[in-house]
This record gives sequence, C-alpha cells and structure tokens, in this order.
Amino acid sequence: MVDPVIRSLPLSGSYGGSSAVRLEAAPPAERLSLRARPEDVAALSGALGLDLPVKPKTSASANGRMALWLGPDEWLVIGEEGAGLMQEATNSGVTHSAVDISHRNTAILVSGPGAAAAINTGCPQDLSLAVFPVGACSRTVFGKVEIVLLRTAVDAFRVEIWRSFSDYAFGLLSEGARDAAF
Amino acid sequence: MLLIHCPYCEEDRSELEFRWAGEAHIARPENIAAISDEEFAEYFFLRNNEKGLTYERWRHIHGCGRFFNAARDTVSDRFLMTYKAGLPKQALPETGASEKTVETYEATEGDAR
Amino acid sequence: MSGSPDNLGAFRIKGAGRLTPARTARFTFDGRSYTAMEGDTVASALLAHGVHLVGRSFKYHRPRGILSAGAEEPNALIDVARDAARRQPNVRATVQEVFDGAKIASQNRWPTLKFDVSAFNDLLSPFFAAGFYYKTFMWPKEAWAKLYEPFIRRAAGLGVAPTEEDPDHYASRYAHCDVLVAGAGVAGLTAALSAASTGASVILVDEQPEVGGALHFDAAATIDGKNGYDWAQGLAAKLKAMPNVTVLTRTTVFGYYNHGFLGLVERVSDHLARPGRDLPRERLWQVRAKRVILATGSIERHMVFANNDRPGIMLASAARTFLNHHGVAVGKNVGVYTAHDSAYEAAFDLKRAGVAIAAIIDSRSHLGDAVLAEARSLGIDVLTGHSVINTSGRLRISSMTVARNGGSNARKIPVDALIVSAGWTPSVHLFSQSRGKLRFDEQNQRFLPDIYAQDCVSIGACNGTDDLSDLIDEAIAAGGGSLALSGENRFEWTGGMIGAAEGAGPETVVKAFIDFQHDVTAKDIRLAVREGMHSIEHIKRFTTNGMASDQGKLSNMHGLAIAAEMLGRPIPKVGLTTFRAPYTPVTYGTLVAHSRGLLFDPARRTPMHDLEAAEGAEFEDVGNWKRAWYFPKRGEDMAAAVNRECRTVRAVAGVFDASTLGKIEVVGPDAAQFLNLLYTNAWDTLKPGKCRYGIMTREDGFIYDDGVVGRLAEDRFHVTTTTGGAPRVLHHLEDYLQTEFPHLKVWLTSTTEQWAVIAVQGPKAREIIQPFVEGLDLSNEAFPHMSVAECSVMGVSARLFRVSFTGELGYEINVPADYGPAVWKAIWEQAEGMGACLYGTETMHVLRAEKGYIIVGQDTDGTVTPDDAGLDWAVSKKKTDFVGIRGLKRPDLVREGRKQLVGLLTKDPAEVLEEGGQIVADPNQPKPMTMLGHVTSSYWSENCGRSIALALVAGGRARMGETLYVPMKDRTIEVEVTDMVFFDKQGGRIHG
Amino acid sequence: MRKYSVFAIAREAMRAHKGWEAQWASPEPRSSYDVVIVGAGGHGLGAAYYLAKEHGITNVAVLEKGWLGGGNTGRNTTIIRSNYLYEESMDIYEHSLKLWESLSQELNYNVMYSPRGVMMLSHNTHDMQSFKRHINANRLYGIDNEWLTPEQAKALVPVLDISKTARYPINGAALQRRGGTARHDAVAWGYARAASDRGVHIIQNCEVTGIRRGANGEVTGVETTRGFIGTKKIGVSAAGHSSVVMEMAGVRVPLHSNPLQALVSEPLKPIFPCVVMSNTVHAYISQSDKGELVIGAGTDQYNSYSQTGGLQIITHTLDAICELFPIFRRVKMMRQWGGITDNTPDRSPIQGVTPVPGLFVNCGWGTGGFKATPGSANLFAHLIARVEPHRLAAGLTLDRFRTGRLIDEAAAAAVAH
Repeated sequence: MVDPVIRSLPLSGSYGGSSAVRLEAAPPAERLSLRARPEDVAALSGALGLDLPVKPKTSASANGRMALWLGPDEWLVIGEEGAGLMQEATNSGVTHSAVDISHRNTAILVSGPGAAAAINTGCPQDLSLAVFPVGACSRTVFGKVEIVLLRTAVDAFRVEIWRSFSDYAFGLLSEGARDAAF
Repeated sequence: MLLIHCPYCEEDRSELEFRWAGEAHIARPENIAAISDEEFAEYFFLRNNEKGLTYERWRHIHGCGRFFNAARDTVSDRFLMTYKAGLPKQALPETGASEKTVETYEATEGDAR
Repeated sequence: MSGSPDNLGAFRIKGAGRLTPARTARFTFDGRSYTAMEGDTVASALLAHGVHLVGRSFKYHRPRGILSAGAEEPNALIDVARDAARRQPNVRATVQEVFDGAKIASQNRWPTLKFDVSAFNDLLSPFFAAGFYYKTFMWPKEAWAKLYEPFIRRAAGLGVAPTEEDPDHYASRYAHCDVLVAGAGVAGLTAALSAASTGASVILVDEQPEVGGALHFDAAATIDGKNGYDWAQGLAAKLKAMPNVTVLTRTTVFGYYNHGFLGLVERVSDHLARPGRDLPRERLWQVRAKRVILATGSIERHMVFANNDRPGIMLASAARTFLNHHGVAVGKNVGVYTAHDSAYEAAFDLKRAGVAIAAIIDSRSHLGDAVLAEARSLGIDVLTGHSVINTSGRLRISSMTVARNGGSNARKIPVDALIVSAGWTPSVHLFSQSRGKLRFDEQNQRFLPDIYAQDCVSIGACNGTDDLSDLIDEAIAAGGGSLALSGENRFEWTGGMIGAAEGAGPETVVKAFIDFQHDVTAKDIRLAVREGMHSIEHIKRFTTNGMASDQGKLSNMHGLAIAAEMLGRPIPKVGLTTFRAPYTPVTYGTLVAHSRGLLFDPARRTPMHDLEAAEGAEFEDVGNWKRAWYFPKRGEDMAAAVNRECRTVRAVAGVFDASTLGKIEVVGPDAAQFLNLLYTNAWDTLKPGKCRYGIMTREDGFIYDDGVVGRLAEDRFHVTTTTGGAPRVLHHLEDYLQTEFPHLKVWLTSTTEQWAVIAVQGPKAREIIQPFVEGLDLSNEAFPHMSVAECSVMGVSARLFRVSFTGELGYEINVPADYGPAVWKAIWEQAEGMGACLYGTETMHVLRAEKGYIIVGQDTDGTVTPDDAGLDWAVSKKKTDFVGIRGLKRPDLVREGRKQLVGLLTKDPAEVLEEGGQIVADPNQPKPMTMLGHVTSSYWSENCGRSIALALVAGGRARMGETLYVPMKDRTIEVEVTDMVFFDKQGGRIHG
Repeated sequence: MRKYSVFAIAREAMRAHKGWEAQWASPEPRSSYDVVIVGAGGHGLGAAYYLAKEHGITNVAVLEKGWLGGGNTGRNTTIIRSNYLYEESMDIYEHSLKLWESLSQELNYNVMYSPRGVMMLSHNTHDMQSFKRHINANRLYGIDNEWLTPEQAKALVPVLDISKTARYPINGAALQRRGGTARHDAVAWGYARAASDRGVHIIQNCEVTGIRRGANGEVTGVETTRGFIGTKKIGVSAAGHSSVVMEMAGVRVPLHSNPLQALVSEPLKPIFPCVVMSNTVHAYISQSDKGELVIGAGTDQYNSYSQTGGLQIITHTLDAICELFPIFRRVKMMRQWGGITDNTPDRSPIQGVTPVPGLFVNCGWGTGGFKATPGSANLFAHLIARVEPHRLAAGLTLDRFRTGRLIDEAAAAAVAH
C-alpha cells in the first residue's frame, strides 16, 4: 500500500562554487548528539568503536564514523546511514544521552584552495592551518546561523548545519566562493 | 566586538559566539519559596552594575554551549580572567585589578594630558 | 575632445609624474568631456585641464576648489556615476580614480556650479552666525515645522541620494593576523618587512592605489640608495611575494575597535572602467590582529586667513603630489603662503618644472637656512615675517593681498593658485579609536600618542617621528625584526602653527575658514566661546566644526587653538574632541555585504514547504519561519478559505504542518526532576506513553512558554515549545541546568528540526492515519487523548502523539524530517480522498480560539500569570519548588482585579472585534478613559456561526454576563463577557 | 537674560555678533544648596529649571562631571513620541509631548521640535495585533496614533519598499503625527540658559564622589571633585551612571548600563520626511535638518560604561535599513558613536523617592529618555519639591519591583525607543 519512503535531503542536488571553491551537499548520514560525563566516556568510546575526543576543537575518526568534540560533555557522532549509533550507545550501559539528529542536520562539503576564505566570509574563526588544523572542529557562527565546522583536509571542510538554515548557508557559501576566487 | 577566552574551549573566540548572561555569583535561594518580597526583588532584580571590575556570566552558546564566569572591567571592557561555572569568585591576577583602566571618552574629551 | 595625449590638459607637464600617457580615460564633468590618464584622480585630471572650481560649500554656497590630494579632502565632493543605478554622491575627487566613461557632477548648486542661486546666503552670512537658528524661527509656533525647517532642509545636505536600488554587490571577509600595519608609507612598509621577517603573519593596509604614502609627493627622499617611491614599490612587490604577508591597497582601516578588532574597507572595482561581473564593488575586512602597528602618517594643515577658501588655494603637499605623481601643475603663477618648511619644497619642485612662483610668503621671521638658501638659488622671492591677509577672484583665486606682519605694506600680488602650509597634524585617529590617550607636544604644537589601551604601537609621522632615519629605526623596532636600512631627506623641516594667522585675529570680521565643508570660520569659534561654550565639545557642536564628512581632519587643531586663545587656557586644558569611527565614510552596502535579499535573514522552511506551496498555500512570517497560513482554492479569498478549512476540519478532518513547533529532548535519569523544577506542573506523575500540557514561568511567575510534553521512557521526555520560543526556552533550561541544578543527570538536545510534524485533526483523523501506522493500536482505549508512542509510520520510525489543539480527535505524527515530504504526500492523498482539507495557521488559530486554548505571546504578553490565563490548574500546589513559585506570590500577582482571560461575544454576532481593541465599562466617559483590558484574539467562527473573541479583562472572571464596550474610532461595539469555550463546551469531541 | 529673536540677530549682525552674552553662567559652587541635582543632561537641567520656575526653589545646583548635555542628551537619535501602551507610560510621555510642543517658546530657545511624524512598520500578524492594541489604547487616552495601510505608508515615505517579495513585507504601519524629532543639544542648552537665568548654578567638571548622610540616614550633602557641597535634597539624574551614584548612598537599583550605538550618514538632500522604526527588523531612521540620515543601532549585550560598542551592532542595523530602503546601499556612514543607557527589567523608567530620606532618583530611561526630557524633568521637579510623586509619575516608583506591578512595555512588544 505504501511506497518505500525516500529521504529528501534539504540540499539535494545543490552544487556550486567558483574556480577556487567547490560546494556540494554531503550524502545522507546518521548523526547522534551524544552527551555524557567524563567518567562514562571510555565505556561509550568502546561501544561506538572510536575514542571520543576529550580535547577541545578536536575530532576522531574510525570505523567509518567520526566523533566531533563540541563541548566538554558533548559530541556530534556522524556515521553512514544505517550505522545504528543509537543502539551502540545504549549498549554501553553507562548513563548518557543519545539523541538521533540525523535529520536535524545536513552538511555541505566545501573544498578547493579558496575553501577557508569562502567560509571566512561569514565565520569569525581563524582558519589558518596552524590554528585550525586538519581534523579540527568547532561549533561556531556563519553569517547569521550556527554551524559545526570540521576540517577534513588542508583544502576541505565539512559544514554541518540545521536543515532549515541550509539554504542560507549554501547561499552565503556561494557568495564566499565567488569572492574567494579573487 | 569582544574577544573572549572560553575556559572550556581553552581558546579566544569572537563575541559573536557568545551570549552575555548577567551578573555572576548570584545563587538562587535554596528556600526560594519562603523568602520575603524584598528578598525576592533583591535576588531577581537588583544588580551591582559596577563601573569597573565586574563578575559576570557568559555562555559560549554558539561554541561549546557552556556557561562560564568572567571578570571584566566595564570601563575598558578588558577581560581580566574567565573561569568555569561553579567555581567560586576568583581572586584576580596581580596585574589585573591594579592596572589603571583607560577612562571613557567623556573624560578624555574635556582634558587631554 | 579626443583621447590623444595632446589633450590631456594644458597643465599637464611633459616628463613629470609617474603616469603613463599611453593609457587614457575619458570622463565628463558637469556634462563636459575631459581626457585623463590612467592613475589620475578626478582631482588631478580636472586640474590638468585647469579646472579648479568643483563644488559649493554647505552653508554659504561659496565656490570651492580642491584643497588636498587625499582622503582628508573637505571641499571637492562630487557625484560619480557609471549609470543611473550606479551613482555615488559625496565622493572625494581627490580619492576617486578616473575610469573611462565616468560621469562626474558637482553638488550642492542650482542651477549651475558657476551660477548658484543659493550663493546669496553668502551675502546674508552676517545673519547666519554659528548657532543663529537656536535664536530665531520660533514665531509663530507652528512655523518651524511648516515653513522654516523645510526651507533649511532644502538648502542643507550635500549630494543627492541614489534613487535606484544598487545593482552592485559587496564582499566580506574575516581575517586574523599577528600584526596589522595601517599605512604603507616608509614607516609602514619597513615595519611590515621587519615583522614579516620574524615569520609573523602580517596584513599591510594602505588607502592609496599604490604604497608609498608621503613618497607620492616627496620626490627628494632617498632610501636604501634608491629614489624613495621606487624603493617603496620594490618592497611592496617583495612583501606581496611572501606567504605570510597580505598587502591590501585601496584599503582603509576605518575603525579600530575593542580587543584588536579592526574594520577595513577595500575599494575593489570603483576605479575600473569595466569591472567583471563577479567582482565586488568593495570588500569589508574584519580583522582580529594580535598587534597593530599604526603608521598612518600626518596631514598637512591649511593657513587660516581671510578668504582662504577660493578655488585655486590648496595644500602645498597636494600641489606637490599633483606635480610629482600626476604630472600636473596647479597653476602657472603660483603663490606660496606658509608657516612651515614643507611648502618650500613644493615651491622648488614647481619652479624646477617650469611653473612661476609669485612669491613665498612666510609668516615666520626665522626659518631653516637650507630652504632659504635653496629658494634664493632658484630665484624665488621669499617674504618672511609676512602674511597673506586676503585673496580675490570670484570662481578662482586671482590675487593675494600680502602685508608685513602687523599690517603694513599691503599689496596685491596676482596669482592663479596659492599653495599653503601651516604644518603637519599627526594622524592619531586610529590610535584614539583604540582608546589610547594623547599628550600635547608643546614644542611642535601637536598631539601625540601617549598611553596605549591595546597592544598597538605608533610609528613614524603619526608618532611625531619626522627624521627619516629615526623613522626607519623606529619602524624596524616596531616590527620586531632586524633590518639594515637607511634613508635620508634633503631638508629637515621646521616650523608650523595652529590657529588663526595674521589678519584673522580676534577683532576682525573676515571669513577665515577653519572647516571648509561646514563653512566654519575663526570668528564662529570665538562667538561660541563668547556665548559660554567652554568645552571643546560644546564649541564643536555649536559651530559644527569638524562634524562634516571629513570629520575635521584639517580643522580640529585650528579650532582648538582659537578656542584656547579665547579661553586663555593652554591647549591641553581645552582638550580634543573624540575621534570617532569611521576614519573616512564607509558605504552601507559594504557593511551590509551579503546580508541582503535572501541572505538578509535566514528564511526557515519546513520539510513540506514546497509541497504546501504547490497546493497553493499562502505563507506568513513567524519569527524566521515561513508557515503555511491558509490554502485558498481558486476564487477564494482568505476569509473564504479559512471558513472552508474551519468547517472541514470539524466535519471531516484537516492536515496541518506543525513542524515549526520547538522540540527539546530531555534525557537522563533526573529528567522528570528537572522538568518539575522548570515547569509549574508536576512531571514525576506522568507515566511513559502519556503527555501533558505544561506551563513554564520564569522566576517572576509570568507565563514564559507552554507546550505539550510527552514522556517516552522513564528517562526520556519529548518537550514541545512555541514556535518562536524554542531557542530562548532551550537557553533558559540550559541556564538552570548548568548553573543552578548541575547535580542533575540530564541533558537537553534541540530536536525541532529532527522531526517533521504532520497534524491530522478531525473526526476522521484516525481513519486517515490508521493505514500508515504500524505496531500501534490506535483505538480510544489503547491510545486515548494525551498519549504518545514510538511506532512505525510507512516503515519509518516515528513518534505519534494523540493531542489536539483543535478540540477534535487529533494526532501529530512526528517522522524524521527528511521523510516528511513522502509521509505528508501519502497522508494528504488519503485525507483528500476522504474529504479532508489542508489547513494553515489561520485556521489553527480560529479552531483553538473556538475551544478557548491560548496562544502564548498573543493572549499573553509577559505580564500574565497562569491564573490570569485560567490555567491555575496547571500550577502544582504540592511542589515545594519550581521556577516561578515565589514570583507568583508577590503582592501584585495575587491582588484582586487583575486582568484575566475571558471570552467576549459581540451583541451583533456578525461583528468581528479588532484584535487589540480596548475594553471599557463606560464608553461615554471622558478621555483619558479607564481601560479594563484588550481583545487578544478575535475571529469569525464559521463553526459557531458568529464572531468570537478572547480578551484580558480586569476582574474578568467575576464579570461573566456583564456588558462591556469596545470603542472604535467610528463606533462603539457592545460585548458580553463569557467563558472561553465557544464550541463543544462539553469537550466530548476530543475523545473521538 | 537677553531675549533671542530675529531682531536680536539683526542687531548683532550689525556689530559682528560681539554683543551676545554667555548662555549660562559658570559660577563657583556655594557651600550648600537647597537642592543638588546630579547630572546636567536634559532631565537634570530641566528639573532645575522647573524647580525654579514652578516651585520657587532657585537655590539649586546641577553638578556635571563632564560638560553639560554631553551624556545621552547629546548622543541620542532625538526621537519624540508618546504612543506607549500602558497608562503609566502614556501619562508621562504624553505630558512630555505636550511640553515639547511649546518648549521653544517656553525657553526662548529654538529646540527645533519637528512633529514630522513617527512611523512604526508592521511586518506580521503579531506586529499588527500589537500596534492596534497601542492605537486603540492611545485613542481612548487622547493620544494620536493611527493605522496606515502599506500604500498609505509609502505615500508618506516614498523610499519605503512595500513589495510583497521583501524578506519581511510590510503589512501596515502605526503613525503618530505629533511624534518627531528635536535638536538634542539645543534642549540641554535651552534648559541650561533658562535655569541659569533663574539663578540655578550649573557646575561642570564637577564629579560627585560620595553622598554624605546624617544621623537618621538622611542626606546632608555630596562630596565632589570640587569639594563638599551641603544639601538636604539630592536628585539623581545620571542616566548610565545612576547605579554608580546611587551606590554612594548605599541604594541598589535594578539597572543595567549598556552601550547603545548610533550613526549618521554623509549629508544628503532631503529624501526622508519622517521618523521610521521597525521592531521586527530592528531599525530606526530619520533625516536631520543638515541632511544626515540618523540611524539608531541596538544595544550591546553586556554591561559597559565604555561608550563604545561592537561593529556587528552597526552592521546588523544597516542590514535592516538597507533591506527596508534598498536605495540607501550606496549611502555612506560618516560617524558612529555610543552612549551608556540605563535599562530596567521592565524597560520603564524609575522616578521616585528612595529608602534614603532626601535622595530622589530619576533613571532607567534606557534607550528612550530623550523624548521624555521635558516631562520627566517637570515631574522630577515636582517630586523633589513636594517629596511625593506627581500623579502622572506615581506608577514609576522603585517599589514596583517588590510588588511585581511592572510596566512592561518590552513585554507588550512595543519598541522601546
């Protein structure tokens, strides 16, 4: 009776950029907002199969998933669709809060030699490699919206954004990309 | 635009990531239901609004999300220190409090040195 | 005119300047066509053609020329246009580079620049002394706004505002650096190299198209054995090639704010004839610098004497720039009036280029031997101890009247230009903006940086360091590196004066201008002091000295000196006015940058937005959200659509997008305890699988937010908030959790956007959703009103709420947002087949009002307690603590006669009250009337067949049945106070 | 006091304006006064004027730590209106507006009160409900305020963008025609001149450093940078510094001092006829007689006495201005500045007695004190003279924070400017 449901990503089909920057929507992902006290981090790390980072502004990556330090008791865990992160967290057996936010966020991949400049169109953080190295991540602002920024390579970033703000973020990134070409 | 040191992120960040959250070290009365109208007004409304050294709260709302405390000079807007929520009022480093603040414009207008 | 080099202007001097004759550009000025060289400013190009008259002053409409060659220009403000939409008023001709096709126009004149009717103001100037308008125009009383003010407004103002929307775009960039260097003259360039050599990241900024600063005019300086200007260009190239250095030219540091934050504006394409489509017009840089080196140089001052404002009178350094950089002579027979050596060098350069120097008039009796000797060897007459006491020439200076100091021996000397110098004012603007304190250098009559408020250092001329080799040493030290570099000037300059020159003294009535743009003269300052204005700020405001668009770069020191003289107080005791940002005016569009149109403010759309739009939805703005407002069918207006939707929901069912409701997941073993503290209700009694309507107050006891909270498990709640309240409620909860109740093991996560929420309301709601729901018995018994369950909808894990904001049998299906469109489509297809409708926020409002359900923010306004709203039942009487428990008991919150929410029915059922209408007991009382309250919600209720309203009324619940009145502008409406439920008073429908 | 008039100007024009006298005296402080007012802004100077004129108390000193009119009086965007919501607010702002209407004649000083109209733009249903609530309340209270359609608004302000495609389309506007602007400096100077003429001492560069109290806690005088000055009545009207001065008497007040910024454009020929405000997009703008677009920006979020604020506050405001008036994008900001506003929890002022006998307070005017100047000054004088509030200011007392009877104009979603 019912057709199998298809996930409609808010930025599906969006791409853009300039000669210096490539912008594209990231593929669908599973996301977890994970909260726990320090004493329970080890158990959760074990359950998720990657060491939750405890140093500010850092991320960890293993077994096809990433964990981004967002705060002293908060991580954004990103895995492939169907990874089953909620269940894994539950399996840890320790007190924590795991909330599925797979659909709350969407992501934009920003790459190319002008990637940092494009993001600096609206982001007040210092994105030089010395201060924001590969693997660094932070919640921050981008123009008039909040984003989570992860540097995935010297010239590449992942911008996590709440879905209803993604049009705005993509639009502002496009402006930044255009200017980063000069 | 201020530059604020987040004690949780251990980094200076732009004010754009923060939200000011009022005077610090005002504890909610444990027996709040029993306090007098005067005590309630004092707790909820009255503030020091210091000119000079002030202790205040900020939240790194677009960062780690944490509330924390700061000691700032409201004349120069210079931060003397920031520290984590829950810690008692911190003594200031020696150079901080004693440092002469630069006065407001109105003071320099009438009488340059 | 053709563009051939021959037509580059009669005052263009072959072999002089640094521009290339091969590259020309044509432009028009007031309709007349001229040819310029690439690199010309509008000023230099006009001067090359002998055009000095370029504008009219603000108040007296006096003819004005070009005074400077830079950003400090007060006079030569022009209107520059590419086309009708790309027109820019109030542009400084000395900064704007000529581009091919530019249409330039003069301002503040009518009908023409040469014949300006308003110039008769000049004749009336005896009446228009400073502050005259405070003393008159008061009679008759109404005449100020009706007569005098419109007249003054028309006469005032300079340029004409653009009339079309700006088609250009602007860019913006945040940047960080270890060292920002403001100014790329000798000092700035050297400091930048010194800093860069240590590995520091450096941003070097200069407002001119090329680096070099004073080397633009100072052709005599030698650095590193090279001509200074050439050395500067070479060094700039070297710096640009370094990976840790960014060189920004045509860029102004306009503001130095807190904590090393600086605002820069880069003029990217205003100088280009045909800028590329993607090129921004200007770029805003917001830089956070760990350290700032200010190398902002100094600005030459004019001499203050009678009629010192005629076209053809300009600063000596400006004339030297036009000659040495642009290859333009400012006249053929040039007079010089100075109190400082620098003007001599201008005279020497002009003389060597073949321009006659009528004489150098030096107000000093003693000056440097070297310059005097050089003047003599060049055959230039020097009159020391003399002054220029007047000038003549209507649209351009034709002569200067010269006298020995003291007034004797006056005579006229014909000139076609007069170059002046009263010395140099260090540019301490940015230093002051950084909140540093100045000190007065008595010997040289200037303010210099003294106490720093930020990590910043001033070097070079802005720090009072004039000697080139000292300056270089200072710059190297400031940069923190070590370089071997030397330089020398031909002459060491001395002299300088501030205040009125000979002949413009206290007892005279001559117009000796201080502030050219605002027509402030020396005698205006004196008048201000006479009238009791003893603070420099009072003097500034009374005379408007320094308040024009040049912000007093030339006038402040003169004004101060005259005031000090009048007051009989030393200059530092009189003080300086504040230097305020921006250093030079900044385009709004640049500050706005991308925040325009779609990027002005994010428009949030729900996952189903496009589907709703396809169904014809009209949308309304609710905070940042776009919400479907109503769904008109062909031929329906809003009222018809809403009436149909309202009928259909109660008769069949309706489908509504509730996705924007705020949602917070509260998880942890102490979740119930936390909610107990934050809501007025009790939550430990709520069983998993159930939900409850909750009210949140702040400590003050007033309603802050409301919403349904579902308990999914012992340690997991799904909290909903109002659409607009979501962010502040989460912040409020986090505040208490982190700082008041940190011992509680509970965490909060925003899930507003995780879920698409499809509300299905109405008698057929169950029938509609039944086929899609798996793993859940939807019967009344198994899943009654106020239930919640996790289940599967169309194979997707969902959260299903049995809740109602309509009073009907209702469900809210929460599915992960990306699945929203597919689920919505399927449900709507099913619902439509059964005769249901889509409905929007307007119908939602009507239906809930029919049931007396409140909307926080509409029926409450931050001064309403739960009891006022008839929701006292939701305030736990058993809890010993919750946020608001004490505030609620304050005297005014428990007094009799508070405004309470009630229903209102108009006597005429067809009459729909105006929301915001005020309610009185006696409509015939005189004004000011005693108002009892106001209408908060009011609608035509199709289901009731009449109008309905909710209102806050003083002592409302005790007034049931009472007749009250809502006086409107043209009539008074009679109303009866009722309870708040207008439809299905028994409330049976909600239980299906 | 020599009368100002066009004839006086003509006379002076003939003699090079040498006959004008100082607008106010600069006397040495006496050892004591009947009343000492702290703060020589419009409110303080006005209060002194009305004490002398209406209550016969002329032995008054107004102490100013800087230069008179140099605080918020000389830093605001000069908007005048009275279309507030609550009766307490309407009472005082309308009283003030009535005084504005003849203030130039009253003071023999042209304060350039210009009733060019204050228009508040409505962008959504919530705005409309709120504005109509105001309009109805104002009408029944005898205060003018009317609803305009978008087309009517545009007829008044032709540069307004009323297209439906705007990010926040305009669905109407509230207009108070009697609202407008005045020349801020002239208000301070006019009151100073008139007060000085009636014998009031205006003492500038005299900072109050302490408040001395007697055996029963009553005030006995003020310590200042120019020595002790005795008095039995102190009126504190120190705007952003009210907390500091009140603290000297041990009185805490519910205030936050925040920077408030403003900016002006380069002068332009007349293009903007009235005052326009928008709460939803956070902007207010008018054009001065000199031709500058005068734009009020927001307050910075933190407490500060620095008179400076962040650039982001300015840019945020300009975003909104350029969205409402797209033709202004090429206009340039000429000058920006900041003041220190004193804000109460309910965004309504405090005027009344204090727990300290002889100490009276007038503060909390936040971002909207200029418009209240004559009214506030007039009622403050009454309070000081009679030691009880005037009927029109009776609701503005400190006690409301104990009882909870707030006058919450902010909650009522009006614009607090």
